[in-house]
Amino acid sequence: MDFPLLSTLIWLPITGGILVLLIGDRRSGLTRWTALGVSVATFVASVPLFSEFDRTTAAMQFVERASWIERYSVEYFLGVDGVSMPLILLTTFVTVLVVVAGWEVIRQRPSQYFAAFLIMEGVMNGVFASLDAMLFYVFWEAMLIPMFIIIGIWGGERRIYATLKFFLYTFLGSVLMLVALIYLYMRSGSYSIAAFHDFPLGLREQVLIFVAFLTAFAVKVPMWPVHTWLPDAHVEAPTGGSVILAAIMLKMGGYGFLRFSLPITPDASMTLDWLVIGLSLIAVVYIGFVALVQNDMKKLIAYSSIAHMGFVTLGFFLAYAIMRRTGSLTGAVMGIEGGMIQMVSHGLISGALFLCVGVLYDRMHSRKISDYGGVANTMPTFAALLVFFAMANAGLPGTSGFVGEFLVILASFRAQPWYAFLAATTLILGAAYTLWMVKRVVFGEVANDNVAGLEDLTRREALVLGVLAVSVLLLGLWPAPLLEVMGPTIDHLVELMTRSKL
Amino acid sequence: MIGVAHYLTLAGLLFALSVAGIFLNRKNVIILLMCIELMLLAVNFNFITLSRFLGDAAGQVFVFFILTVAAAESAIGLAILVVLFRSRRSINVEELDSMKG
Amino acid sequence: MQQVLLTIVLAPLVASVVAGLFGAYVGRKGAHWLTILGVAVSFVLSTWVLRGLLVGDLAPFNDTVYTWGISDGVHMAVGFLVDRLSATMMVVVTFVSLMVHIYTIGYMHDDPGYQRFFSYISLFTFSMLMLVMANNFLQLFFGWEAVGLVSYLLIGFWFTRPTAIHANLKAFLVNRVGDFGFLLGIAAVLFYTGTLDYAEVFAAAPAIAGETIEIFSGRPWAAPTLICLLLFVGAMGKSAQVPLHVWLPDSMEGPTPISALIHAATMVTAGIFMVARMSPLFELSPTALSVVLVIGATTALFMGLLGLVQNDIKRVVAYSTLSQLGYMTVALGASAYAAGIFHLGTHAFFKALLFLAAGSVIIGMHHEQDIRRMGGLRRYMPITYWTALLGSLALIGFPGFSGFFSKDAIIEAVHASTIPGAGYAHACVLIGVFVTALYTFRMFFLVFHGSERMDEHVRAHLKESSLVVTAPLVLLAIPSVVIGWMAMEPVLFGQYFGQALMVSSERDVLAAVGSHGTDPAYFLVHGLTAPPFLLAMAGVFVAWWLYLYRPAMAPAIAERFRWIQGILVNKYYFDEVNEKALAPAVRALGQGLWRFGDQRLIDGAIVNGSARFIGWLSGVIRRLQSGYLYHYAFAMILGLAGMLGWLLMKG
Amino acid sequence: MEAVIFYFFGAALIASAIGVVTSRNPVHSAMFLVLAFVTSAFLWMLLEAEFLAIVLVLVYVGAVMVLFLFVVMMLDVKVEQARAGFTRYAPLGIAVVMIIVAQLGYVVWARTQEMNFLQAPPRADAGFSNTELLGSQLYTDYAYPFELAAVILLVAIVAAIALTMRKRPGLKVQDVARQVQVRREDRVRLVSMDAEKGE
Amino acid sequence: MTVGESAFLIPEFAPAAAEIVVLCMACVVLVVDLFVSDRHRWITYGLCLLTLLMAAMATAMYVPRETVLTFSGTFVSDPLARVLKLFTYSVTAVVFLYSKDYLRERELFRGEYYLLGLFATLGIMVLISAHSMLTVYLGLELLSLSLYAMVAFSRDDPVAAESAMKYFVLGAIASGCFLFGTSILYGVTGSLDLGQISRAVATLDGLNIHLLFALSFILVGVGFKFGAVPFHMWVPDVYQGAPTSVTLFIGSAAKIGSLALLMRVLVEGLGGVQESWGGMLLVLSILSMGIGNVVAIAQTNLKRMLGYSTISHVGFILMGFLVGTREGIEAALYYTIAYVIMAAAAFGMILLLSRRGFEADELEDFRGLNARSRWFAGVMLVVMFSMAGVPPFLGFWAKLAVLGAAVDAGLTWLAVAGVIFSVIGAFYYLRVIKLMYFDEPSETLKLGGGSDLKLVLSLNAALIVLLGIFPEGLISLFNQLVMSAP
Repeated sequence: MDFPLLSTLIWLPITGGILVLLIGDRRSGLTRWTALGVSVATFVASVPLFSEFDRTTAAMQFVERASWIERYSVEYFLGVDGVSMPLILLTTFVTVLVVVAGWEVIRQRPSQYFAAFLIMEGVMNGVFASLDAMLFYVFWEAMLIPMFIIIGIWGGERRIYATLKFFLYTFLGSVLMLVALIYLYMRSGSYSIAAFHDFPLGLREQVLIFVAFLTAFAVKVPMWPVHTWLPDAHVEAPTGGSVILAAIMLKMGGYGFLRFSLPITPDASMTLDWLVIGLSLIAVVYIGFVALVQNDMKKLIAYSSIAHMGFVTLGFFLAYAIMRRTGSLTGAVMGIEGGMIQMVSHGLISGALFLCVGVLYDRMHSRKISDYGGVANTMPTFAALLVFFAMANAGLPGTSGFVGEFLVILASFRAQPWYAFLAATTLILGAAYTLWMVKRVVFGEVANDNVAGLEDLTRREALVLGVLAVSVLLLGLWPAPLLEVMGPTIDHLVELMTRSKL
Repeated sequence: MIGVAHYLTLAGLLFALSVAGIFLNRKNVIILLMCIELMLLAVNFNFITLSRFLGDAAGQVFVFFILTVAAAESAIGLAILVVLFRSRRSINVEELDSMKG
Repeated sequence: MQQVLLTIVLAPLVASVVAGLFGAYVGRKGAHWLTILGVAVSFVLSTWVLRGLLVGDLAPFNDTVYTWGISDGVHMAVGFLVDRLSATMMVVVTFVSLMVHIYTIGYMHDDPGYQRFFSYISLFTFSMLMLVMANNFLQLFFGWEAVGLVSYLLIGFWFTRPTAIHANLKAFLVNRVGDFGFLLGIAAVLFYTGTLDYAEVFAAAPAIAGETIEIFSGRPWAAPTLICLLLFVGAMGKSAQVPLHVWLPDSMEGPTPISALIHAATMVTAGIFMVARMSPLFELSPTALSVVLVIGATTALFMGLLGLVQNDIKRVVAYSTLSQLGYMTVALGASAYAAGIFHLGTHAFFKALLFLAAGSVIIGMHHEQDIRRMGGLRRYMPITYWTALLGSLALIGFPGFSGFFSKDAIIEAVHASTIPGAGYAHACVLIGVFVTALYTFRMFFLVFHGSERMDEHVRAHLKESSLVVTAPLVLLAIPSVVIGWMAMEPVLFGQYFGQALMVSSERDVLAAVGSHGTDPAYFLVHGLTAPPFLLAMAGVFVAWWLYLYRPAMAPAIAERFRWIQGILVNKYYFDEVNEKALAPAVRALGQGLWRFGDQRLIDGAIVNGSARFIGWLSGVIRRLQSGYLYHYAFAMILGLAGMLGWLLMKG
Repeated sequence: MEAVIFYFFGAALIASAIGVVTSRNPVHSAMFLVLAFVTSAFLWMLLEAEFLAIVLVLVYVGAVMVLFLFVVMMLDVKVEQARAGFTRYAPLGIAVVMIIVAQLGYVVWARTQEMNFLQAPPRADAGFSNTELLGSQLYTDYAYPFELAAVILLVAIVAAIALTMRKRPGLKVQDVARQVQVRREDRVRLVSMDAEKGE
Repeated sequence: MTVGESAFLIPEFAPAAAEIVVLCMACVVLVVDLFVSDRHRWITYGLCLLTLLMAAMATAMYVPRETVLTFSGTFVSDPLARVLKLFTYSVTAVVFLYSKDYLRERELFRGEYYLLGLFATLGIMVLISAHSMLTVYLGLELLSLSLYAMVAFSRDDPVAAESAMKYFVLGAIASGCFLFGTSILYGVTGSLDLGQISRAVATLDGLNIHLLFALSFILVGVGFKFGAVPFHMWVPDVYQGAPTSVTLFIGSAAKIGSLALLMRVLVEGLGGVQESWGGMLLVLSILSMGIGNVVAIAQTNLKRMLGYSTISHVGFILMGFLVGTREGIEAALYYTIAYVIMAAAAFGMILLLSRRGFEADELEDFRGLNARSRWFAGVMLVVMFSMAGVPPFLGFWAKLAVLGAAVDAGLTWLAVAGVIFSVIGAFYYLRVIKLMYFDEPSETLKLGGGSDLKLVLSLNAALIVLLGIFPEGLISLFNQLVMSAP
């Protein structure tokens, strides 16, 4: 591929973001249209990634490679495979929606708002496209900056606590990863992730590296017990911020496990898989209960995100348990694919749910469940969509939310029926907390005058949510294309993660 | 026989005394400055002793420069002292605590 | 063939989508005509398919429509398996659905959510068809959950009623508990057979019979038992078996057509259908069958008893439904799958009929549902009265009516069964017959006979319902009466279901039942002398005695057996336990984990705690920076001393 | 003889150093310091650093210490406020000093005995000029440092002047230039007020 | 004791051309300044900038093939020295430029400030080129004495005087210790020449007690100059008390002097006992990172906070040195220069925000800056994130280099400690950003400051970004310098 597609996907939005910054707030119309134009252009540019993708190979595609810092053998090395490509598409897709969703809502410093999101888009694409560990790390950390700003400026009342917590939590996690990466570089003489994959390591080193990676990724995912930043960050973030946070940023943790932990430290992963699986299951069950009693809509969705992401990590780490129990690897791929689909799907669904809450928040300036009731009376279209997304969140078959959970539960049964048992509790808990919220918010008599005065979705809001609904449905009814794209990559990954390095 | 150790020990004691003077003195900045002079004296002692016992003139040259610098240093030190006294009307060490933490 | 099947499925879907999304454009008329057309198409084609299968024109169809996804070599697809079993279900479903569609025109006439309602029920028809036509577990689960969703939407159709939205949440959650088991069952199936396709699973089933699994260490379970029990948990949820039955009575908060369609005729029987479908698996596990039998029997009797004390007309019918579902389950447990399905079919007609009749009464009574405020409606609503009478007779198993054949077959089958629990089950179903008759006619007498207890205003407006309401009643009454006679022999003893159901020879109870004779006439004659008939008649008599002849007796008896009355009125305290103990416990656990685990421990102690610790440390170290020159100097000298000490230790 | 001189002046040196540190009156401290310098000068003589010994007395005692005294007098620090004695942390401070003395003593006294390569060379000839030696070194090999020393003195001069020479802030001086440049806005303030409303 | 027999040769002056230029020009400035009225003080300022420019040219134009020793071996000119000097000139020029408006508004815009600045610069240059303990000492004193005077420069400010006094006394103790160590070192090695010291040390037992004894005392001086814990006590007070323009100088240019001191004395002179001083630096490094970061959190004064921040950065710089490998030294050099660039921008921001009679040195003064000036809020944002070590800014690569060196040397645990402390440190940098971006401004005044200040400050920030995105140049520069050294 001659055209530097991935570079375009990284730098186009970043440049666009700077451009938006330069346009400033005074010409806010121009600002918005530029932001929209850039995001749409980026999305369009990302489509060939899918259409031109070679589905038969696990090799990296659309590769770009140039020297960046020779002294440390850091390269500007980009490429995608079946795991990263869908996530890039998700990023470009969600960003468009976020830009549209923030259209009129953001009155305070719109240019900085849109610029932050565009820059973040580029940086997030960079995270997924990097094949050089240091390049990855640079993007990984750089992402915190716009998010920190977004939550801090446009967030709610406790935004400062939330954003500081968010930043420091994730920062703490990732600096340990930095040390691990440096260590790997020092041992292998290169920052290429592929080189890390092949580099032999002793078990003790692997365990330490694994723990460092785990800290970084677990915080990002987030896994219990390092999840407490997420509810705060989500609650306080502006709608767009929550959407990006939930839809993309959490995915980076999962992506990291696939790209780093499993293939680089396979033996440590095997030794410590009980830890990850345990934490994942705790996330599913424990967080399910916690989500049940939330009285803030965003917090509830945030907790539900944690529970759903528990499936991702669970799916990723099943391989070893399956191997131990059944002696074969059948099911390992299914677990990972389930996790991947869960990531994409969760991106769409939780993004949509946050947008829904945003729609309400824009009108009533409250996220408290008790301030609502009977919204369906005044906002029927909205109610229909919210119920739809709630059902998707509860993992209803036919929506994307089902696919990942289904595959992971199927795979986890192979590993250990009790895993499946605990994981499947999400069927009950997930439905309980989501639908209970829906019941209290959407159904019932009109609760108060504020609700009575609500107006249904604007066309812009309906468009955004509608597009998301269609995607959720499409992915739920026909995940085959996505599975097809990931297949060879994940086969290869399973091979890597089960090949001992000792 | 008075050897190098005798002289160095003497200088060492002098040094220790001056150090003690600096952090045990709680009242007067001027005495701090004097302690510093004493400290430099100890250093000079070392240099001269070693210069002699090494049979090398460099030590003495160093002392010469130390004396020069010490003079400059006390000039500046005293100038600061004067500034300090003018602005605060006190050269009490215990009162020099407007910045802390 | 595939096109036909696709049309069957998609016609209601398209109608539903159009009515739902473009309800404002197509209008009320447009919506109901469109959906009725859709369902009618499905019904006609289904009938054609069934006929073709019965006659032999068509071979059973089993093929993939599209590949949903391939993961780890497991082919997951959407596909149809249409054999006689599913075709029968399709006809039942589409027929009842069609009736309900028509009936709804009258019943929902004034409702603002008219189009939405039609959209939902068409969607339901689609989902139910997907469920019964599935050729693999994935699609089964799809349909399974989809009908649950529509049920949820429809129970909460009047979303401003607190009871309705409480009921729909409850229904969904209880169903989810069932699905939880069901999904694990599917996972188990995949684990042991490596596929989700029915045909392949059944082919592989005998091979796994000997496998065991240690769920609890040291206690090996037979794999088929595990699979079947898990799957049956799903069936328990959907088919409202004790203890997962709690949602069904509450589901009566939904509009009556829904109660008829979903919560009596079709959806709730999905569990029965599923178990029957899985007969090749269940036949591998006598243990599982015993569990099925006992749970079914318990449901059959004890839910029937609850019907005795209910005063809401729909709830009486609902408990009756629970009880009848129990009968079907008992049939499954006894390996009399055909009997179960047969009862499913007959029940679909007469129970839909009863519900719709109840709906008709409710319309007439201006949405009054308490039978204590009714009475003597016979005079005002003759069509409703007669159809309801036919339905009631069918329900209590009056000889010759459809319910008679199916229920008798079940009772006989249980009698013939030898698996553990069969004795208990037999007793339950027998007593159940009496109870059924008692509550059915209690309701019937209270509603249509006796004194007119409604207020003047209501009485003044009492009149028979319109044609769109009564026509479905009549149309449903016909099969309620005749279908048993017509279908009994081939279904129970013939090769009606062909290969669709599998019964291992040592448990072929229906063969035993049929060993004396298989024709309806024989059954009829035999039935007139058998205990079930006598019990049913006794039930009717007691009902007449208590509620018509000596109306004062009933309260007196109730007073006498107050504690029993209390238990029954409180429905064995299931709801109390759930709502006063289980739900608060769950919430308390959630609050505890959140407040203590998340907020206090993780956030408070560890996260903010470390922040506070650093802040505190900062404050402490900060005080070392005292501002005093001598402290600064002292620190330097300490540093010097430290370094000197360190080197002296080294050197 | 050498030992006698060493111990005598050494003792005097230490004593006067203690005097510097412990005197209540800064003037006394300064005088003790002078004494310390002078005794040092004697000892330096013993070490054959005649030029430096003389410089120490002439330059240091003659100039620097006088400067000290001058400042002490000028600032007129009240004697009675000085030196309320060592404070409560003194024991700790003294302990640390003791540790340092012990460390110094161990290294310098105990271990320097081992450095036998440091043998005192024979006394120089009568004709040997220490001054000449230093002079020739300073102006040849140490020309660069010598220049730097000059710069440091220059810095000291500049700094001392910059810091201490000043116009008194309280002094009232007429600045003609500013008077001439005055503009109307500096003197007259136009206040816009709402017209009073008769209510 | 004999007269130096070796025939004295007239030294080569060309390597010291820059020093000569600076000294001569300083004298010129001194004289010119006498005759310049307050209104034309810009002449002095211009002359000073001219001086730096000329010095830069002198340094740049003298490119010998290899290391040149002159003035009887007391002066050295090697590539490292030339590069560091060029950095010194640039940073000093930036410092002068940033300070101009600030000084003018405080009526401190006098020739002496620039003159002392030039002398301090000269001191740094002497340190950089020192090849004898004597020149090291003289350079150190030249720098220090100028700085003492500069700190006290705001004569009517009691806080400034107090901090000057503290700086002076502690500095004197430090140089006293340094000298004491030097004297012992002289006794052990018999020479003041760094080359000979190095050779002598190489022949000695690494655990020679006198050598280690000398080393401890020398480390006090080095540690003090850098501001490493526990010799850091002056840092916060002086940073806070000194006029901001002087803090700027101490925080930026003077750090290059400290760096040179460490390079020359420890690395070149005492490189043979690296293990010993590495061990001591290890303790200093951890203490500095820890105490610097932790105590900075409690600060409300930005200058003071940056003081503690400096301490923590010093911990990182020392981490590079203590490793003792070429990578480590390279990393430490790189880190120092990166830090200097960042510090210049940080203090430049304080200068930009301050006005007549108003020091913008409280954190609160940055409240709502984004609403007042998006651009300069952005500049500060970049600086703060860079200092916190967040990519893609310069500070990150500096941290990476140091951590890499530590990990490479097997000190992974130290790297872990370092990153954890830097997370703690991130908190206070973030707080500044929080104030600028998330809080409403307490005042709505437009920013003051001349366009030259604004331009250079913007360029300074742009440099931080550019060197973050394209770090190769600076990294490889130091790599070559270290690799080319003997």
